[in-house]
Amino acid sequence: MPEIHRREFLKLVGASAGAAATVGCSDPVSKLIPYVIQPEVIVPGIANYYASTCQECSAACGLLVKTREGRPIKLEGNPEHPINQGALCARGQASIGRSYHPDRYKTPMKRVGDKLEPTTWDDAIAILSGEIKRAGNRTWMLGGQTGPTASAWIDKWVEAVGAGGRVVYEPFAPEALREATQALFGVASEPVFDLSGSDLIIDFGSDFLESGPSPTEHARQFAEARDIAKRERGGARFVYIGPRLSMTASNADEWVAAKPGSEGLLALALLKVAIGAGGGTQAGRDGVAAPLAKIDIAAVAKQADVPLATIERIGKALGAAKSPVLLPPGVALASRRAAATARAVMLANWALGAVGKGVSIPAPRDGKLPSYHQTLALVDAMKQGSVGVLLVHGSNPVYSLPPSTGFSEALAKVPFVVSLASMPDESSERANLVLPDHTPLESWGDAEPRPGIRSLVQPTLRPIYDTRALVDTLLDVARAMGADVAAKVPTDSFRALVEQAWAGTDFHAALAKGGVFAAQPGVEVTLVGSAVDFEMAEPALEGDGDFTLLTSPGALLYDGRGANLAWLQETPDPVTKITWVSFAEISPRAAEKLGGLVFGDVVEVETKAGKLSLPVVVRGGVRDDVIAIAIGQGHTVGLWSSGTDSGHPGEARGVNVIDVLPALTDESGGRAWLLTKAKVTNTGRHEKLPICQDSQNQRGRRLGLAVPLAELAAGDAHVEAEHGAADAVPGAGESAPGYPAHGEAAHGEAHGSHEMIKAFDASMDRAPDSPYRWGMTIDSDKCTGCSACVVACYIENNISIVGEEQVRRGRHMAWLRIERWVGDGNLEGGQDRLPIFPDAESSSTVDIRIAPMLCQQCGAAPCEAVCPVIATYHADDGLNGMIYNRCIGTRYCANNCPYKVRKYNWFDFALERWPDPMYLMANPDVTVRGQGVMEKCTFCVQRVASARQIAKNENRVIRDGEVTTACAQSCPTHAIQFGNLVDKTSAVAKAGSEPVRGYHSLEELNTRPAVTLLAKVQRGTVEG
Amino acid sequence: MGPSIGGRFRVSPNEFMFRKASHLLARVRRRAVEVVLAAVIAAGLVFGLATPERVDAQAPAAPAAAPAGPRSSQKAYDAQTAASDPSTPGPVQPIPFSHALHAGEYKIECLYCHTGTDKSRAAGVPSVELCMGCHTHFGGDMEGVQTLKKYWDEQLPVPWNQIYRLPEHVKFRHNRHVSAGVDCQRCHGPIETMDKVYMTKDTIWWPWLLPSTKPEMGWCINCHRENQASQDCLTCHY
Amino acid sequence: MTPPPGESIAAMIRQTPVPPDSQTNRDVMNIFMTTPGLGWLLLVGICLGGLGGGAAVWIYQIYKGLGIAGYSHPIFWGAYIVTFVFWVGIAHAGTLISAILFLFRARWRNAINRSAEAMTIFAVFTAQLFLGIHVGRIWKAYFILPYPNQRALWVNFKSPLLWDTFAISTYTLTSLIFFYVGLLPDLAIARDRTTGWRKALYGSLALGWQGTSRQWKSHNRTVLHLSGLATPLVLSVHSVVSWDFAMAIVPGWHATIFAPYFVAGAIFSGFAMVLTVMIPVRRIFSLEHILTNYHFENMCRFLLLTSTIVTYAYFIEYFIAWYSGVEAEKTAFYLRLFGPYWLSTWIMIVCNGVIPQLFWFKKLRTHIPTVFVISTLINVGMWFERYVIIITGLSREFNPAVWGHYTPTWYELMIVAGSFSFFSILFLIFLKLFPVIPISEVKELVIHERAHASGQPAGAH
Amino acid sequence: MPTLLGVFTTPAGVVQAVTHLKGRGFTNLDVYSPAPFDEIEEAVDPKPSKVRIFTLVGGLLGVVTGYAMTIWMSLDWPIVIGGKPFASIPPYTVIAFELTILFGGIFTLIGLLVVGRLPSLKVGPGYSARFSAEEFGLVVEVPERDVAEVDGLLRASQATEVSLVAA
Repeated sequence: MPEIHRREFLKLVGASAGAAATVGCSDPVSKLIPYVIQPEVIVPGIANYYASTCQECSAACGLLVKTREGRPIKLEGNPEHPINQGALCARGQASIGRSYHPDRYKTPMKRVGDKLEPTTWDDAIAILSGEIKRAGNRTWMLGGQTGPTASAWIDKWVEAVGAGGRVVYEPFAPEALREATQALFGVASEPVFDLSGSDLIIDFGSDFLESGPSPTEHARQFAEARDIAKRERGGARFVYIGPRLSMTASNADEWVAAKPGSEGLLALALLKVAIGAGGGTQAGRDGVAAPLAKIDIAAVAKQADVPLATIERIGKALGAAKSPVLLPPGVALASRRAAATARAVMLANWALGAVGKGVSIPAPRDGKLPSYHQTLALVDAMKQGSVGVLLVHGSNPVYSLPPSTGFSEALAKVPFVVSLASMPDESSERANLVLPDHTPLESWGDAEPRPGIRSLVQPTLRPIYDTRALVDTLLDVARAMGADVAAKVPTDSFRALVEQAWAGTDFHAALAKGGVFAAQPGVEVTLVGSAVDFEMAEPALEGDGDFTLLTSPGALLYDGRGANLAWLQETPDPVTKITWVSFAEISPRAAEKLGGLVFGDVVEVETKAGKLSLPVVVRGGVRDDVIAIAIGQGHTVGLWSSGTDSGHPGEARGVNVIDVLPALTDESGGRAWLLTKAKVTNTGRHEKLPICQDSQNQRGRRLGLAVPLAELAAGDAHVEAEHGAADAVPGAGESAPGYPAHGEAAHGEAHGSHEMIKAFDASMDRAPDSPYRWGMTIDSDKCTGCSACVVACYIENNISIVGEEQVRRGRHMAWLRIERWVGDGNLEGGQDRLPIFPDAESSSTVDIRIAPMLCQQCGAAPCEAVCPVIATYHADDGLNGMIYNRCIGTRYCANNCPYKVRKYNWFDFALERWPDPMYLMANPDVTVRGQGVMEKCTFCVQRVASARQIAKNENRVIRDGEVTTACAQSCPTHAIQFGNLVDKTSAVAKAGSEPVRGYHSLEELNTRPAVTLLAKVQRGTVEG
Repeated sequence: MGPSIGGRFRVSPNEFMFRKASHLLARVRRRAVEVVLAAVIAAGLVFGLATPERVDAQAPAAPAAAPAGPRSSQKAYDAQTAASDPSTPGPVQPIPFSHALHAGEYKIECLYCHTGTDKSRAAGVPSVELCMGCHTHFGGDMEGVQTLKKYWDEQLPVPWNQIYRLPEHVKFRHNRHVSAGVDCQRCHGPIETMDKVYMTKDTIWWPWLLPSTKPEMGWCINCHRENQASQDCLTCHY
Repeated sequence: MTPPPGESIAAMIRQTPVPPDSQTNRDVMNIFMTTPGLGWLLLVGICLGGLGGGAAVWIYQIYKGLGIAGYSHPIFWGAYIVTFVFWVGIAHAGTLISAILFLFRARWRNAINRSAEAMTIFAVFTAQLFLGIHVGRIWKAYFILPYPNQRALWVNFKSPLLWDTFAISTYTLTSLIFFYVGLLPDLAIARDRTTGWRKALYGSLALGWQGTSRQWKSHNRTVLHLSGLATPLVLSVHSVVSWDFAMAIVPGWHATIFAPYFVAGAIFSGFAMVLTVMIPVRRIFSLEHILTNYHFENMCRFLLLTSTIVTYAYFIEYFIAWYSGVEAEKTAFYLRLFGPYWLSTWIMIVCNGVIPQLFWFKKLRTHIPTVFVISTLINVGMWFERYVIIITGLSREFNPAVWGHYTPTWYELMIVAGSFSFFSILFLIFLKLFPVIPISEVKELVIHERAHASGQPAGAH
Repeated sequence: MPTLLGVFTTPAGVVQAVTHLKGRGFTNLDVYSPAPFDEIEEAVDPKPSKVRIFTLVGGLLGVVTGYAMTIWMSLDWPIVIGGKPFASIPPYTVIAFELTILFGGIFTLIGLLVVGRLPSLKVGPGYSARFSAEEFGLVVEVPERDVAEVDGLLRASQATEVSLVAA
């Protein structure tokens, strides 16, 4: 580990020598630094796990924080937590980077002249308390949602210091939905959707797998509902209604590219057909009779630009469905009539008897809730100069409020702005005083995602810098303002506060478990009589132009909060596979209209509110009259979120689409996003985009396969045709552990059809005496493409971030990438250097195969044979070993790998791309690769090795499930199974022996992969 | 951070070059260390032979204001003197701690101080607290222990000089070797006889007459072969 | 000469006078004894510049990493390997001319074989540089040698790269021996006609050669055996190089025809290079009477032959790709012609397949400027042949998700240019240090002719 | 013994002289020739050159080394590579072949030096630069009494001049 690091490293944690160093160079940590007082629990070299809660979004998933020598090195899902049950999404995985972020404020900062300068806490607190005293009730607080305890206390504090008030601001708050529930059932709370029991899911564009209310949870339920093995008739059908084939939509059976804004009408039309076909509950039928009478299906079909037949077909299916779930529109489709739309959808849910089954209405939360119109009101107040002190925390309004609200100017009118951010962002850069907050890993806290599920946040990292938790800061302010003020908020620290709030529970048990999980059932609701008559019409759109501007939350960057986390920038967009930059999606026909635009051509998008120019991606997955731009890029502050990587400090990375949105709300005063038309003009410029998948056309090669449900039922399938079931997993379905024996037998006959492929000697797949042959199965019917595994892999294995320019040059280092294939593909494309998005993507029956690709640990590995120095070889337990320190970098292995899963260190990325203090989160069990070395996935061999130690000490073999890879662990849908193929009872062997769907990628090459993919199931269009 | 050759979120050029240089140096140093070490040992031996009788007389009498606790044995003083003698092989440690005294004379189990060595990949280095566990009670009259106390009072860790070190791409697991019954001396030499610890030379010869010296890879492999331990590369390199 | 009575026979001893030197000697000696002219110095200067540039870039690359080159996933091999194969190819003419033509007793080879052999050696040196330039961790490159080491590790003899290592080093050594053995008598000639450092140099290298019949006898035998060894070696070396590709599973590489295809290509490019170099040399040193058009014409015939073989190989490649029905193969070859790299492919086909066919016409075969132009074009074409094989193969592989693109960076081009400078410098020095024409072999002919002229068949009595 | 030197311009003359001298029993002779002429070498010493043996030995040694080295090294620390047998002969044949050539070549060179008595430091009797030009020299040791005869014999076979180079 390089010299420079040591001092800080030791300052942080006394630990025995050994942390990240690069291969081939070993600058000795020449000192051995013991603890002064060694904590009981810490044994250097052994990881400790602490339960906590993820703070990235409101879903509040449970965490297990893996720490080594006192510093968190990875976040894993808490298996006991009811929300995520052991899985963790990409954003959650990446959030560990916040604590080790090079950008972080290291001390309080105060504005001197036009820039912020470090100061002391005492000074800062003194200044702030003074200002608040002066401003009195002209003090306001603007911030994101915090945990219940903090939230309640802050309200008290606001009162105590005599501030004007506090506004909670979340860009993506589901206010319309709450409003709708209130109107329909008289209960003001967001309904909770449980998809696991459903047999027909209709999503009106909520994108619940990426940006929905609880993506990890819903992904799991979605997979359960569609589990081909457990559910009859191939499990639930999924219809996606929306203008863009998003990541969620890619998992649908059918895509109805309805005109954006028409969702409410469609919902009612579908409901009408469904009820006509005898669907719904008795009460429901009666209840909605009146409003449905007004609905003219044919008219709706015309308005929504959806074939009448489709509406009728899906409607009938809806009527026939036993337990359907309809999901109301999410952010992307929140129009000015969002409340009505949500109401229509919820009404349909109720009429079809879903409420109480798949949809439950929880008791309303107490405590302050996000409110957009309050925010706007505050902005007006600021404009009038009636705000003296503004404290901003947990949000970045300068970035996420549309400029048309005039927030920026209003902020200029506020004499004293205080930011409690832990990392610089557009808002904190405008502050007069910055009081840096702890990161979630350093702080206490709690969360209550839904009634009864209380989840704890506990510090797992000694604060790296001189920061304080929000509550403690405010507490100090109160104290500084005088004993009387302090007395009104009686507590001695945030920790005490949390313990206090959890009084009555066994706090330590809760800490150990991660919280108290006693989910309360939803409240019984009845329809409010008057609720059914409401005006459901298409929303009006601002401005003119022949495109509707669709602004959807970034699948990884969400509302932009992820933009400064390198992993989220470098992980490709699940649909287009583009990293680091903004882009607009338009359909081929639209591109034609605009003068034959191609991938990478730069267009100018103009609305009433402004204009911006960005490159286009031309793909079939978008309506012709829609231009789709993701939210999240366009920051001007931050190491990775701004343009600094491309060498222009302060310049924006990509564009912030919010800049061109008008500041308008829906009927309920909630924030609306689907607002405006846009003019699109071709600038004639062209950009090379940093894309990670050159073609989504697999040209009929056996990379991502699919089986029609019918064939699956019949038990024969083209997947199996060339390829014996027993062979799906090497060694599966073969009796004695005499594993070698199987090879010739099963395999020989399996490949009988190819005279070119000889039976391969399976005994070479692992050492004859080895009890293990590690293998993996990946179920592409379950994989949603959410990319959680990718980020998990990055962090577990110290994989380098290479940055925009290097990705553009095709030097992406991910060991595990997710390939997205559109159908079987055809032989077109490839003549030029443009990526290929097959037209098939536009068809309404979705046939997208998502096939994660990682090292296949081949039994007959092409890479091994060509390495001159045996740097890669076949290990005893069947792994394809990669010995970094032996590699001389001929790169022959990578040439010869048909899967192209070997990545090469073109530069000393480890040195160049790990700014301090990021090295602190490096996994000490994995060598950091240096310049000129080949690297690749080895099934997290460090985990296997650790498990083997335990097993050896108890001299037994590693049990099934005792060890798993980072990717499998993070997967919300359990699409990835890892285990020992020699053990026929292991989960992986069972999964892989799936008779029909099992196949090996590119198996005609006879590389005998240890990774078995399970073909996607084509469930076809939904039928009544 | 700072400006740099394309892409700002790498280290600044000069820092980069410094690290790079330090790495290159390290490569050289790895060999150098051995040579120097050999030289030191040789020199040490010669010197040792040249001076027949090391004078132990100058062991200081107990200071006037002797701290609490019994006065330490002459043996202890001799050990301390030996441990602080720069002319003998091995670096002088911040505290003249003698393994010969603690492990040899007092027969304290290795694992008593080096806790966790049987549980973890890394060998535990005793915390100052652990040392103080005993030394609050005795040895207070020796300046070594007084130095220790100083560290304890200032709550600072003791910056021991490291003697045995493997490059980071070698994943050595102490606990495996302990539980396999390999005794510490197999790798660390007769530690219980060393006042000041140094790396003992141990060399094996391959059939084709090429030496492999501790702690080089060949040396490990040889032992692994003798004991039918795993020779799979992934056992130590990943 | 009976001695006069009373005088001892010893009195009659006298040194035999040295008569005027032979024409051949003088001609050849003039080339490398005369002090280098301005042109020579200028050339050397330019080349030194190129060499320096290349070396600087290489050092920077070692420090910074191979990322400065145009590589990407999936194109892990680029201009360096292309140029490596190119130079190995060039290296083939020399030994071929010396060995194979020697075995076939093709007398006309005498005029050119010395310079051809020199080129062989210099080309192999240059090629070997690229192995070092190509690897990512040159400071660990010694791992590739099967030397006893303390780690108890050996190397992987199954890897074509290791075969390469052995083949190339064998080829280097054998060629050196061949070159030296051939040079031996000429060194003696030079020794007898020089003074100062040159005499010292040639003297020590000549090993006291005096052309006694015993020496000549073993010399002949040695040359014969070396030729016998070198002939299969020449064929093997480029076969092995071709296996670097043929043994891989990359579509467009994995073809059984590669060995003969590459060997033919190598000879093709080698001969072209000999022409490209020797035509100016002949002009500058006015060797028309030794290096006659007859020689050049014969070489053109060779070019014509090998060009036809190479073209046939191209055709077969495409045919098999189509005939195999393997989609990956078909795509790879289709995109070779019409994909992003169509230009390189067509350059290759035109330069190697079409243009050399002009040599069917004796007029063009014997028109030296034309020959020069065509042979140069062939060199270009052959560089592009390797470029096409390597780059297009890698850019369109089995998994379309990781199809990629490659364009050499300036760094790479500078190193490639540097390699040409390196080669040229070595050759320029050679021109000024050693007889470019194998004197004794030419003399052999001269004397034979003289014998015939003087009416009596040589050796007959 | 006196040594006579005959200078010739054609190989034919040399051959003729050599055959006569040998016929007369003057076997202690040697020829300097500017270029290789099989007929001369034949005439001087009809036996085939010994170099062939060196080549043979070298080649055999090479092929044995090639196989032995590769196989032993693969078995010394057996590591599975691409599911192939530890010692797989076909690929090793390449190495064996290359070493055959290499050793063969080197041994042949040694052969040349040994058999051709190189390097030789002493200058042969009567050797001069003219023999590295275009003339042939024939040196023969003759008893004093036969000097005249040999002189005549040499001149008879078109020696351009004859001289006594050593007494």
